[in-house]
Amino acid sequence: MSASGAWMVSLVLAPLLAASIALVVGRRSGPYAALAAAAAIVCSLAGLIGQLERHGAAASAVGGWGSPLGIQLHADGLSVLMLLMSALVGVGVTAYAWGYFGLARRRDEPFNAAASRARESFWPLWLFAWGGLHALFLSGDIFNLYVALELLTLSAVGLIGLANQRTASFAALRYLLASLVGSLFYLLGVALLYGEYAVLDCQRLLELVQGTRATTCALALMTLGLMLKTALFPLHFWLPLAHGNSPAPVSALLSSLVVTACFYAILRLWCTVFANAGTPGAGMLLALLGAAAIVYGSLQAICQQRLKMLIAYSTVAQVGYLFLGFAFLGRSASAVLAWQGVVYYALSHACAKGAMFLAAGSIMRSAGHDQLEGLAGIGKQLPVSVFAFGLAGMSLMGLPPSGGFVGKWLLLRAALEAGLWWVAVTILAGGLLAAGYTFPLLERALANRAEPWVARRVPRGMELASLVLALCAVALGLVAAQPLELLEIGAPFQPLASQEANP
Amino acid sequence: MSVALVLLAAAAPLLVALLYLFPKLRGVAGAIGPWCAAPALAAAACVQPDLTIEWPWLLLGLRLGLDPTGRMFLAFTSLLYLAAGIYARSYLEQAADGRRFVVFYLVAMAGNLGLILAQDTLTFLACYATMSLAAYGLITHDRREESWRAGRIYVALVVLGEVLLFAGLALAATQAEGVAFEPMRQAMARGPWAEVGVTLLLVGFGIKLGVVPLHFWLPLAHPVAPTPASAVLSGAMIKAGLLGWLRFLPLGDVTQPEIGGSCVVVGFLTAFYGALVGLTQRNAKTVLAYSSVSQMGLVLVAIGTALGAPAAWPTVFSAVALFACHHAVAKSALFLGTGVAAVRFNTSWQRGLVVAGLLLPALALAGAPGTMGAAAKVGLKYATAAGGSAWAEASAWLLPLGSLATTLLLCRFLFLAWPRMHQQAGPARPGLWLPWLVLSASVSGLPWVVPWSNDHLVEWTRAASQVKWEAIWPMILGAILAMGVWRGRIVSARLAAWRIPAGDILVPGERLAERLLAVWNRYLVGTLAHALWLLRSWWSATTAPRFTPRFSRLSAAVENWGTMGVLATLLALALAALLWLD
Amino acid sequence: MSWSQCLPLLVVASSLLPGIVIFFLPEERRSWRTTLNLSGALGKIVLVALMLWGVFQGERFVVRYSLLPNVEFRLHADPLSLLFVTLSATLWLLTTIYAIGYLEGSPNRSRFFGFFSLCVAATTGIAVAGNLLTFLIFYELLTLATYPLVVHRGTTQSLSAGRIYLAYTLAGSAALLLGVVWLSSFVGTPEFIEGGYLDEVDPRHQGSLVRIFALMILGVGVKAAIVPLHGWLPSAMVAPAPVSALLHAVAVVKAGAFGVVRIVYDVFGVEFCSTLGVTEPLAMAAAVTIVYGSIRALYQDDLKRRLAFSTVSQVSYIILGTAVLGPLATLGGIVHLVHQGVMKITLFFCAGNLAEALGVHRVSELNGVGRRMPWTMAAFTVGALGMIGVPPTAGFISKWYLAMGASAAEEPWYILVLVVSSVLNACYFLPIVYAAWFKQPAGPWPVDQRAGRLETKLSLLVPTIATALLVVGFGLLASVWFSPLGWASLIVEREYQR
Amino acid sequence: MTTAQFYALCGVVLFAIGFHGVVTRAHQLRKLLSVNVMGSGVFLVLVALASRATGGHPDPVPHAMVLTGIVVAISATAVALSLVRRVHEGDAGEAPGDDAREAGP
Repeated sequence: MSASGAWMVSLVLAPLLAASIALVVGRRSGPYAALAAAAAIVCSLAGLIGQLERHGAAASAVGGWGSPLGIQLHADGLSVLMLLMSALVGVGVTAYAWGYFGLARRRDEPFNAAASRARESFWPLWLFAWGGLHALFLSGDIFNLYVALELLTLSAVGLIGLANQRTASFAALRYLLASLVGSLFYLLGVALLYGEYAVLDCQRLLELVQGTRATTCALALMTLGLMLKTALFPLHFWLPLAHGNSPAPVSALLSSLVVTACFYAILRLWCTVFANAGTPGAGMLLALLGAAAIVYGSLQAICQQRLKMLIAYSTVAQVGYLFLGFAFLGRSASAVLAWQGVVYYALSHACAKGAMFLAAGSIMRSAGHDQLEGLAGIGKQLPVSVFAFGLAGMSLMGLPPSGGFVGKWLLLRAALEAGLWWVAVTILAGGLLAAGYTFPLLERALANRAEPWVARRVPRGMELASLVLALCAVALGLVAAQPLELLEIGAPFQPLASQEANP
Repeated sequence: MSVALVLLAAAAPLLVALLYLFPKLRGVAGAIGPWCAAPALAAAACVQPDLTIEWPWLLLGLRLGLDPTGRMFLAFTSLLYLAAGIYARSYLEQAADGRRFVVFYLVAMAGNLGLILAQDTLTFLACYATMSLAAYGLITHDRREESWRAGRIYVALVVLGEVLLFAGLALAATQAEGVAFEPMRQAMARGPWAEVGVTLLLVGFGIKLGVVPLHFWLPLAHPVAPTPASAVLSGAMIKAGLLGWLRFLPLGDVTQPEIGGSCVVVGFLTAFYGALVGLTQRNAKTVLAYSSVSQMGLVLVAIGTALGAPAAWPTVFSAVALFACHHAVAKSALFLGTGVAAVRFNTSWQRGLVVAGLLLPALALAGAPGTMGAAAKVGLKYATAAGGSAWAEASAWLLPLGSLATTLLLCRFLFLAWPRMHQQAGPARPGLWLPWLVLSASVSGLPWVVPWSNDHLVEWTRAASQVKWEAIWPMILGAILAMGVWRGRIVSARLAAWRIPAGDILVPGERLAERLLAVWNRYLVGTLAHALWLLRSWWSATTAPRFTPRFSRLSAAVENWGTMGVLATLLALALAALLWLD
Repeated sequence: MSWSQCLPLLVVASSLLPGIVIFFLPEERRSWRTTLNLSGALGKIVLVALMLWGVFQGERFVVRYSLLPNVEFRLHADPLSLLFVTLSATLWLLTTIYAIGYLEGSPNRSRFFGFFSLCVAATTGIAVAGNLLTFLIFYELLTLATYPLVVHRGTTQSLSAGRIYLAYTLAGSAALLLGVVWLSSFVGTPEFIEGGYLDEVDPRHQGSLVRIFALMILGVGVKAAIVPLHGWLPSAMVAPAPVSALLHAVAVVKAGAFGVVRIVYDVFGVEFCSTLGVTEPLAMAAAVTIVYGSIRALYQDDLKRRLAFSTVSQVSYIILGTAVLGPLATLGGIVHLVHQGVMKITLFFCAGNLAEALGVHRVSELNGVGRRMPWTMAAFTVGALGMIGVPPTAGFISKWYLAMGASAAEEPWYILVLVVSSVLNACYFLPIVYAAWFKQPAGPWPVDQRAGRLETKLSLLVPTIATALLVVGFGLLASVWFSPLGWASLIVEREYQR
Repeated sequence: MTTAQFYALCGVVLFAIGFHGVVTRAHQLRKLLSVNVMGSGVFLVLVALASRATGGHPDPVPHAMVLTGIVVAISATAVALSLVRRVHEGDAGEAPGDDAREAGP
């Protein structure tokens, strides 16, 4: 098995192994297992990147069992960037969780069986989810995609249900049912596709797939399923409740990683499997839904009273940005530029949204609640967290030095070259609306509050983790050249660009 | 040595004014204050007239110097400031805030002397502005309600004048190579906006001279100022406007008949209007102010003829310069005279001396033969005659009428300012009547003392010494009329009824301005502000609060299983259709 | 990175690093904070002096870093940027001294001085920006850095003012971003080259070039407070005096005006602008702003709001100078960039002194204040006379060149605008001077703090008098080669000789 | 129409019925049941496709997919049931929607 194959397998295996160890050993081993897994992931990712830069896109059959029955792993620029994103946010969330699910139980809190159980069970669930993510990004065939999606969903449901209040359970249930419906739609699509071409591997499907009736049905079903799991605007009903009511590290990884992973699945389908079946009309529909998502999500976020619900609706809005890329189907000149913009925007959104939720977690830990009205003067208590929230907001708004700005810049360039005026206007309006829901908290942080402020101590690690993640979001703006070169490996968007044939 | 003298002339007043900043040195500054004009007088006397000093690093290239016109103006202005300075020293002996007056007086003097010595536009403008703003301090010195009002109006017109000058000179400066006077005059003559520039300058400097439509500040400001200040205001500062015309207008270079003609008309209008309104005044100093307005009208007539007929410019120049010199000295002598006349006399011969002292400059102003006034009158006659246009004949018979009006006005002044015995003012101190006496004496003696360079002046002074009938009939007629009115009770009673307040056209003007402002505030600004307020309150009262609940109700409607199911099926069909169609 | 490479970067860093360090200083470490602030300010002046000397020797300073494959972050030091950097460096030193005195004993000073230094770092960045993208980056950083300063007091009023400020500036920067992206689709990264280079773009795109110009001027015009976009400036007056002094005299407003100058001269080129026919509407907008700002200033009783509206009208002089074709008008516009900064900062320092020492905020409460605070009111009078444009002061020089430029470009009605606005300036400044010097104080002052024999703290008085002397100095020594006028004529030569 | 196509059609119909059930039924258990019906519909389609392979004996790949699908469906249903129990049992007395105390465990 080639070196890159080894790195790929270790990327998937490390978190799963750590998860099982944490599960088996239990009690205090969770955080340490997570730490070991994180280290392993970072090393293997570095190795994989090194390999890819030398040899280009790599594929390997796990354990010698090629497709269709065995697991076929495939890595190219796009998946490596996504792995980079999950590594960044994953390490950040793990560091934050050390403080949040603190080992040493705080003296002032009475012993609570449910709380300690939740503290221990976070780690295995999170490592399973991490493994599922890596499996998703590396999977080479569409059924593996389904399996990875399911693994991710089930562990995410478990994580949401951690908080053992009724609303958390209710939200987890609703999320589970919605994801199951989505997965089944996706599976039906896979079935139809297999019925047509009897092939599961993505690369081989790319050559075989034409615009036959069954393929269009399959594509429609699969896209719908994944849209439901990515919570694109009309089908987003489960996201605000789920992300708004789960513990801070959980909602951070849900909003930044799980949602983006599902979007990655759609992107992978439309770019490789259905490259020839996709039509500009369908792309335009998805883009229009995206634009509607931006407007609806932002306005909802502005109207929210609770900080975490505000950030959840902001996720609904930012997902809309990602779908704007579909407007460029068939416009090969600007399509590659647009897709680079979308992927980079996804990367910086993940970091920014992660930092925002982690900062919100520290604020809630200190204030005891997250009602925006009651947070006046929080700036004096938690300057680092508020600063991290501000930096993350800066990236969401797409203000210059941040990664969001680079994504926005590429998308705007593409939109103006392709002459899609409404896309450019939506992007700019999205930026302004993002300011609409970022600044209320900053405003309250700077307000000087009359009555004294009773604040509970927040572990240093939590605040620092959110700050580091926010700084990553901003640093992405400064070091944009390297990741974009990385994205070129294996030319993921080449099939889109080459299908100049149908207008 | 002469360079140092010129620099000292300009800088002395400023340096002394600065001394006032340090409390210890105030006594010294008070003593040498009035003598600051001495170096300027010395410079005028002995510095050869073609000297220029260049400082390119100061204020876009400062250039000071003395040319023939400058020298003449410097002579009478420094004489005036010296006399008024000494007068002021004793006049303000007992006044508490004498120090503040002296500072403003010195800064005004620095500005006035500076603008005479200036040889380039920007220095001229800078000194002109300093003089005008410092004069505000002199006008509002005694802090009475009328002086505040006069000060306000004075500043308004100064700013207007300043701004008009700025526009006119800027228009010319682009065409001119440098900022010196000669290139500016060329630019004024030939630039694309020659007429606009000339009109702007005429109006800008006209305000300072008190030309009719914009003259109303003068009769208000001069009387309220303390006597030495009004002497300087009426004598020296008015002439700054005239100097501005001489420096910048393209006289003798290009014919602008229509502007020239209108100047002559306005000039005569100012002359007669000033005299008539002056007659109805109660206060002696206001009468003198109106007489200045009317005299400056005559100057405007001369300038108008020069504009109309450039050939006549040499004669007009000498006439105007002589007239300015004579008017400055005579008018300030009269102003100081009013102060001296109000003093308590213990012997009748002192009163007789003061009466004689008042009569002499009055006669000079009226143009009695043997005085400089007569020479000036002759000069004016020749100047307007040399014009040669239609206005020449008209001015031939208008000028005598002008001097008739002036004589009537001066009789009115004498009637008001007649010194009486047992007046309750302080005793006559030498510091008061000595400078006044010097000025009155110089009115008659000056033309023979100052060595005239060009022949016009020599010829006119010789003509002035003989007694000619056509020169003196207006004076005699005026005197007879005045005596008749003074004697006849009925006529003087009815005349007393025609009482026109000082600053004549200003009073209706102010009422009109107030009404306009009220309309502007109530309608334009009022409605605009109200509309904005309405819009803001509608937005905050209605849309914002209604928006949030309605929008959250919408979210409940969208985010449930039912709608999700329907929308999902619709989307599936739409996607399939779109994928299938093309 | 050779020495000449990193100097512009050092200039920006000289205020960025102290800012970041000050953020982490606890509130009570006053001496540390002051030394950091002052050393930062002095360091910047030394570096700027070095750069001036370098450029004078003909050295070229360029810092280059590629952000995206064909998009580059570039800093360079050309005469125009040096003019603005020198202005902001000197005025920052004075404002720092003033702020240290003014904020004695008030809360959140570490936060204030942190953002204060970030704001000046952004301004310096704008000045030395080498292309439009770098300009945009620092332009938006400036908005973020100034927001916490505007809401520094944390009262509901200042928070709503902050909200208005954000709404205007973020909308403006969105328009600017759209303009820059659209332009870069024609010319790659839009550079700053003296004399502009857009005339080489093929004529087919001229229609969209006009729209790009409009978008960019809209974006930059928000900060330059052109009439419809000026709403944020008067309401941002709730900020403490050093902030409104720095914001309205040096940083924000000047960044906007500087942006307009850069766009018209170094991107489009002023001849190309007039062939495109965009200079007339810009000049018209500037003229309307000049008159409107002055009229609104008449009706303001609050002293700082009156100064704010006067800033709205004064900044448009710079834009008028830029929009009128011809070297003289440009010279007037660019030199007014410096003069207005110096004059306006003097007036704001005086307003701050009055508020700090006597608790006087309204114009109606100013009667007889000249006797109580003679030095401050003397500085105010000099500043006011400068604003009106009375000859010996700096204001007259720039108005003189603007008027000459207008008449050289055969557009006499701009002179009418200058005349009307000078009269209006007199109408709203002279009553203040008159009330201060010539009227009697109505009653005891609301607050009466004296610093021993002096009328107020030395650290408040010295900057005020220093800037007042600058106003007169720039006026009197205008034709010396190192004065702003000399430097501006050097810039204009290089702009027009392409 | 061959039997395989007929079974595939039944599968799709089952899928549609299941989806309709999930959307319209309010009770969570009924929703869970409908999801399982949808799952079995998909598995039926997969099995039907397996038979169409040439050479008599059916194609093993769809069978493998069905097996994995069933495993996933069962585990998901187990998780869902535990959540339903927790929601209705309402432990720790907090009513839904009141999440005042977000104290991390």
